Amino acid sequence: MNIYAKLAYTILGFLIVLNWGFLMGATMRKIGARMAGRHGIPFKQPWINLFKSISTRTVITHGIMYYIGPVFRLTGGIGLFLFMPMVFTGSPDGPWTNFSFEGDLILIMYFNVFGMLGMALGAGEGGHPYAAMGITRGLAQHAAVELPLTLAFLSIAIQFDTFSIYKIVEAQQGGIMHWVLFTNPFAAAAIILAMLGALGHSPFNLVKAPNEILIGPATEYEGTYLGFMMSAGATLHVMEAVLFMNLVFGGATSWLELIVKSFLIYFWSVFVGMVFPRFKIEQSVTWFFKVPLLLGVLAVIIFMF
Amino acid sequence: MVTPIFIVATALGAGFAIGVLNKFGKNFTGGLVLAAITFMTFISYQWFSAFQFGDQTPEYVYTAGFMPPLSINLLMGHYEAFVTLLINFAGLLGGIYMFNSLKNRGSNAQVVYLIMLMGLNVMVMTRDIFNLFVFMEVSSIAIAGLILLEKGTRSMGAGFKYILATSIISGFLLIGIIFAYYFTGTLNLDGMIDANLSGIKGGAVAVFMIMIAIILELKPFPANGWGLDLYEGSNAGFSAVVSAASATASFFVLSKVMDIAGPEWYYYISLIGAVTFVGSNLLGIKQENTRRMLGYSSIGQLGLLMLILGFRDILGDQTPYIVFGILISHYMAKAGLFWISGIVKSKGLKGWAVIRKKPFFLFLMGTFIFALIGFPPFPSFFAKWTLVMELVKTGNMAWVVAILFGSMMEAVYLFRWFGYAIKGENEHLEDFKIEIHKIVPVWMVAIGLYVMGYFTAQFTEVGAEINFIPLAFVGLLLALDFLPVFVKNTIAIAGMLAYSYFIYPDLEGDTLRLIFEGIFMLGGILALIAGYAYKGTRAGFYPVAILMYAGLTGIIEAKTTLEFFYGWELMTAGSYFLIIRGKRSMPHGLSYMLFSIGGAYALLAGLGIAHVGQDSFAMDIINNIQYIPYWAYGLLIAGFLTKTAAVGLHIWLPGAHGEAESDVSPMVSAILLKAGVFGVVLALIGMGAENNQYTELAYALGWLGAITAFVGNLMAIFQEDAKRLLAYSSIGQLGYIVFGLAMMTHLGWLAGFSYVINHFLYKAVLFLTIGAVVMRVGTHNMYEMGGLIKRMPLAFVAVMIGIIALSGVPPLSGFTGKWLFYNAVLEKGWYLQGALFSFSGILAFMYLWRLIHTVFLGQLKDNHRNVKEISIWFLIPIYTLIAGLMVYAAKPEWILQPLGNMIAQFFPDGQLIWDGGTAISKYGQWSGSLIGMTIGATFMTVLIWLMLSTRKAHKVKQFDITYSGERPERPETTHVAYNAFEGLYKAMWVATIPLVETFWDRVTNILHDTAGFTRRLYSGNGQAYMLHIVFFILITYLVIIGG
Amino acid sequence: MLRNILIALVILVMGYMFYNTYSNYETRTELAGISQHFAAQGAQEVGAANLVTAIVVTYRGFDTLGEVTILFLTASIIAFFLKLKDEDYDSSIDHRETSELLVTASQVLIPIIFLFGIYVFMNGHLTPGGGFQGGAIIATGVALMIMANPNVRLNYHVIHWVESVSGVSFVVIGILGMVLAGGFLDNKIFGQDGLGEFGTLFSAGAIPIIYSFVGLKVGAEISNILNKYQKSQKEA
Amino acid sequence: MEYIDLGHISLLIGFLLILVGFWGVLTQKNIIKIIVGFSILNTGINILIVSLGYVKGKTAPIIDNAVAQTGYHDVSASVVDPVPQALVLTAIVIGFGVTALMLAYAMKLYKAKKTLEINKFNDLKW
Repeated sequence: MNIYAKLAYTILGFLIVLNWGFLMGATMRKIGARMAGRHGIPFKQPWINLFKSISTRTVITHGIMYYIGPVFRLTGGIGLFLFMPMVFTGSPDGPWTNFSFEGDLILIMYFNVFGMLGMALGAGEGGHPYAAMGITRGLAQHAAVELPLTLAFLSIAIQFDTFSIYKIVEAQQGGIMHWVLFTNPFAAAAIILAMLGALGHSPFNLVKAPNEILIGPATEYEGTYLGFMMSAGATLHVMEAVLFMNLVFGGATSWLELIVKSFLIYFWSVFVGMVFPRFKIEQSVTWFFKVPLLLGVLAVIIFMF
Repeated sequence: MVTPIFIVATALGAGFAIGVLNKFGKNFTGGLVLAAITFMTFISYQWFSAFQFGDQTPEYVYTAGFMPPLSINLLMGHYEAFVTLLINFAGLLGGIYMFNSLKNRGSNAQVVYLIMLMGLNVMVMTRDIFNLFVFMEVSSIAIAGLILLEKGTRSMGAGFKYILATSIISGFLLIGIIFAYYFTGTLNLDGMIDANLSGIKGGAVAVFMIMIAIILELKPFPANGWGLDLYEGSNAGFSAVVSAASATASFFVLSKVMDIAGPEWYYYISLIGAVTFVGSNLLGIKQENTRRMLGYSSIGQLGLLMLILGFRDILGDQTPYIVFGILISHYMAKAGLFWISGIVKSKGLKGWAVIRKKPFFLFLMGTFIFALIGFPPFPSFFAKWTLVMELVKTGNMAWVVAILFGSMMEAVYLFRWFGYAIKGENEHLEDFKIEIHKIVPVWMVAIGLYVMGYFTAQFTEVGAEINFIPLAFVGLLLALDFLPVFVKNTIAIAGMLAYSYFIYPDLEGDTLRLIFEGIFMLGGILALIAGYAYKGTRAGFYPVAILMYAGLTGIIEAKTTLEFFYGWELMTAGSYFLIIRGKRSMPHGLSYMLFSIGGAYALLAGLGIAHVGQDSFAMDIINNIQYIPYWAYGLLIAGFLTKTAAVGLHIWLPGAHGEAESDVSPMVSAILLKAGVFGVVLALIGMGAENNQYTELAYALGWLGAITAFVGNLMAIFQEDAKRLLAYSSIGQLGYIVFGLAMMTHLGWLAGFSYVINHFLYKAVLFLTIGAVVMRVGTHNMYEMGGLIKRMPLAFVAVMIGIIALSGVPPLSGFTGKWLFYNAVLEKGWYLQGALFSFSGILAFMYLWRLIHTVFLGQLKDNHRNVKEISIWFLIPIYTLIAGLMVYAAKPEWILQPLGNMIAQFFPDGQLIWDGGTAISKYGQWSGSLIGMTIGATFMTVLIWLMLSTRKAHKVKQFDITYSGERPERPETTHVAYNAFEGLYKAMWVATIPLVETFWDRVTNILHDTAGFTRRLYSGNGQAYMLHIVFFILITYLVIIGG
Repeated sequence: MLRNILIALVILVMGYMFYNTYSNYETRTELAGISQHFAAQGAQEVGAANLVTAIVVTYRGFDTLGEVTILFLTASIIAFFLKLKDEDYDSSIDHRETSELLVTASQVLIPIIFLFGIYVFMNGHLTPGGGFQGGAIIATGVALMIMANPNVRLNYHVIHWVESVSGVSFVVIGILGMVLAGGFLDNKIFGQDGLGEFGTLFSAGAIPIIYSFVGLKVGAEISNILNKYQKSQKEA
Repeated sequence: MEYIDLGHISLLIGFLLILVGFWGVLTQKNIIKIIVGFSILNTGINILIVSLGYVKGKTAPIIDNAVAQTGYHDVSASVVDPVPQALVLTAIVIGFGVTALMLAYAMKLYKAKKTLEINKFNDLKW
């Protein structure tokens, strides 16, 4: 496949992901509202928000980093998409594998932070205390989540003897019983639990703390910046779900499968969020250090003997 | 040649004549005494040079015209000539130093001083045991008299206790002598040796009494309270002479008399020596009184000499060399310190801060202390080295442990003292006066130490000039210390450049060494460039910085283990001085030094074991250790880990790096720590690299590395001080490196080495930048900064790049290390350690964000509204290093491929496959430059879009934010900085309990309590001291002779 | 009390140590080692009838030099640390009246004592006695003098001169021994034939000379010490 | 030991005096008494020295006509050992010197603190 075709597929893929992200976000809001007995937002609300933000005329800036923050964030989201094989087509060079040949799971793990870091830097320059608070909480929780997650990733890499996400997906083809969910249940369990933190819904949403402090770092941003951030947020939500899908739930052989699986994965966190109240940061950190960590350690230990 | 009897005749003639000549005045008599001592020195020197440089044979001096054993004879041999030279020279310098003190006490005191020296000379030369007794009495009576040169009851009490003690001792000696005569029918030493006194029935007790008396003269622990009082109570000049001349003579007497006792005594002599060395140095740590502390040290050194003497059969030909090295160092250094203590006149250790008012005194004091501890280039270094090598070789490990422990304790109190001198408060202290006749002897011995060091080195591999060129350069910088920074900095940089150029051909082709040499030399030059930012003369900085680099390059170039250790110790010395330059560095300098010395001793023991069964000292002996290799490698690695600050041995680092000067922190962090890594690399290569048989050791090392990474990074999160944060970060980073190396696989090493280079680059950037910021804002505390991006954007960019690289986020170079690490972990199967490592990496985000946020982002403080961008002299090296980081990020294969080739020498299996810029491992692939381009392109696209859509963005003011219905008026109220990660702390405080600090505190407390309790033995009561002596005799009797 | 018991124990162990030595002692029945030589050849080699003197002054003359030095040292130390000024020597103290008996007896005895002392050290090579003994006897005369009149003014200049000159002479004779005979302190400075007739005053070479100087020096030193003790009392 | 001869007796006395001297030195608090203890100790040692030179049934080593001689003034068969007697002379003088010095110290110490109790002079300790 030549580079132009690749680019074309990639851009198309990104548009799908972005829009699916918006739609999925709206759906979840809707579900949440209905469960609370409210009517909720219309499905088109995210697009409306986006266009409204982008077309705002007055834009402020606190300085260069403030300015660049959303760029980092969006680059992080897009980059994650670029390095992720989306739909399994039987060939590593297939149409929806994007630029995943440049790296592997490790790249995804570390690039995941790129957006967060840029965001943190950008919001920091605004000098708003909520931004800083949100970031400290986010980083702390992130660390706690990553530990079981890393163990589970390692376990999967050991299981298939590779870090290549494509190969991991490939190895899970051929029936539901080949999914990591069943072949490596400890790792899968660790990921399913840790995922709650990674997706950042209640009870692990103190980072954003929507009610008390608006929404964390984003407080400082409005207008075009907010548009960028919303796009990035939508992308990231989908990409995280896709990552877990690829690793645990057998990947996707078509866009439809991808949409369904990512929806279910995302819904899992929303579902839990509906049921449980919010944790304080030290509570969530210790929570991840209990069962998920234990599962992660077990997932690794079984390969040591 | 003047016959040695004239030493006696001159002293006595002058002494007796002064009774008549004293009407010419005290200056005349004083001059006469000095002239007599000069003549005595000349006689000894004449003989000594005839032995040393000619082929003089030992000569007996007979008296009374009869041959021994009928008459008394003296022997002038090589050793006798040397020892009398030492005695007379010390006497001469001491006479000059005490000229006024003696004069004030009148001609009688001058005479007593002269006769004391004469007595010591005869003690050394005589071959008749009764004659020995007589002249021992002569000298001890003279000493008892001269204690009173110092006025006051303290010296009087000391003198009286001294007489009481020596009377008991001489009583036993006399009983021993008379029985020895009774059993052998002779008083001549040689005759007694021939008669084999110990073998005669009943003779053993005679031998015992003689030996115990002579050992007691050397003030063995614990029967030595009187000796301590002597050192403390008498005139400083006189303490120096006692320590240098009298102790030396007593030691020589022991070496002479122990021939009578025969080999069965050697063990006991060593044992008493070891107990003395350990005991008195242990008690020394509790001392606050300088003079007494020096007394403890003197006694300890004599113990060490005794120990060596007891091993003379085992040490064989090396004995004189070892004894010479230890003796001459102690002789000169201790005399020098006592003399300085007489000039400075401060009783307590803390008062020594006053010494800084005359900076060259600090140089003198430093010289003496380093010589006492056994640092290069002083003779004691070579002697200690040889001693340990020989003892280990002959399987006497327990003795080595005792020696090293005692030396360690000595280092504790000497360096604590030195720390007070360098860093203590001195404004309220009264300056001291220098009299020319007092300072001359001090300079003489100081210079003497360096000369002797060079001389001693000539008998070893270090003797080559290459090892002294850097030292000469240090000396040059010391001499030029009065010049302004600009000149000295240029000289230093030019020197380093020239040296790098000069040394390069030696290392060409040896990639391993080139990497480290590159870090040391280029890093050093870059760090030095930052030095241009300083004003004034920056006294003392350049010699010590260059000393450190001299040591660093020394360990790279070392062909033998001795040269390696030599370089190691030079580096330690230089870095100690660099570290302690910081404002509040006193305690950290001390702990750095103590850990370094402890590490160096572990190294010494390890190298000693490595030498067992080998013919040479070539570096490659550590590749093939034959005797208890587990221990050897364990010790070596433990030694190196003190420098890499592995957890448990890390507590010195945060303070030392955190409090150091702005351009020193990168030197000691980015550069110095790599010396430890280099050592670990050598040890691991020695362990067989790919064919490593010591898997348990490597396994333990791996865990240690991972835990270090975790602890370092976790602790960094909770720091409020920017430099300490970076310091803890260094601990963590070094943990990664150790972990990588410990895996002992190709990928592990590649990961480790990529971290070595990376850490050098970004830690230098971060420390230089933060250091420069600290220079501008005048505080280390992050919560006092904030918003500095507005004032120093270039510094901000540097830090941002530094932290992105450090965090391992693609596309910068840190990711290289992470990717390699995961592959290595998977390959090696160290999953849990790998997870811990990974977790540490995630923790790093927190402190990195905190560093950049609380310093550069957030709210700008009112008092920083006018600070300037950091100095251009810092920016130059910073951006040079950043260029390096960028090249690394863009083209990792340029660095990783040569690294891979180098590592393949040791680990041929499991190499990366390179497909252009893509690295392919067994588990995955990664292409640095492509990733960089992809991310860069995305970034630019988004950026341009944003720029287009926000062309009219207007800049708002700092306080143009609202929250909770408030609008801030002061930056402090909204700068979220202090205790930023409170939530995490509440969750993870358990892991921050300072277990290690508590452990070392406990160790320290136990040592202090033991010392504090034991030293109560020295109740100050003369009678108790006599009882101690009697006890000592009886217990030794029961042990040696038995019931 | 505990302390005394402890010390008693110590003394006991020491006694045990000495007992071990004692039990190895056997009374000699004939001379052994170097003493054999001294008894057999001493008279011939040194020419002194008193073998002890021969040993003290010649064979082990170097020891004797050390002994003299010790006395000299002690005197010097006492001098500088009891620290007398010139006027102290002339000062007087109030004291109880000395008994008539002592004063009268001293006037009679002192010249005799001095004379006896001189006799003892001059005949040291022939009869029991010698320089030390003679010197000590002279010093007892001085002691008697001081006791009889605590304010007596000894001419310390004379004492110093005697002390100094005799000391230097001792050393010079020692060196002469090296130049003229076999070694430092050799008594044959007049040659082997110059030993004189055995058993007479002028025999045994340099021994009587040395012993005379020793006697003078010892007498002077001890007198000096006694004088210092006496004169420094007023400080008390 | 069939009977106690002169050598043994004096040796025993010497040792006993030494022990007495030590007892005095170690138990007495008064400096003057300690010095007296040392004198006793020294005396004991001196007696020891002399008694070790004793040869059974022999006379003093001074050659006169009362001493049996063989050859030219060869008295080796008839005198006791002269060497210890020479040594004891030296030992006595040294003892004298030391005692004199101690006494001088005692005077100084008394002047300084108006006491002769030895345990009062412990300014320097630990």
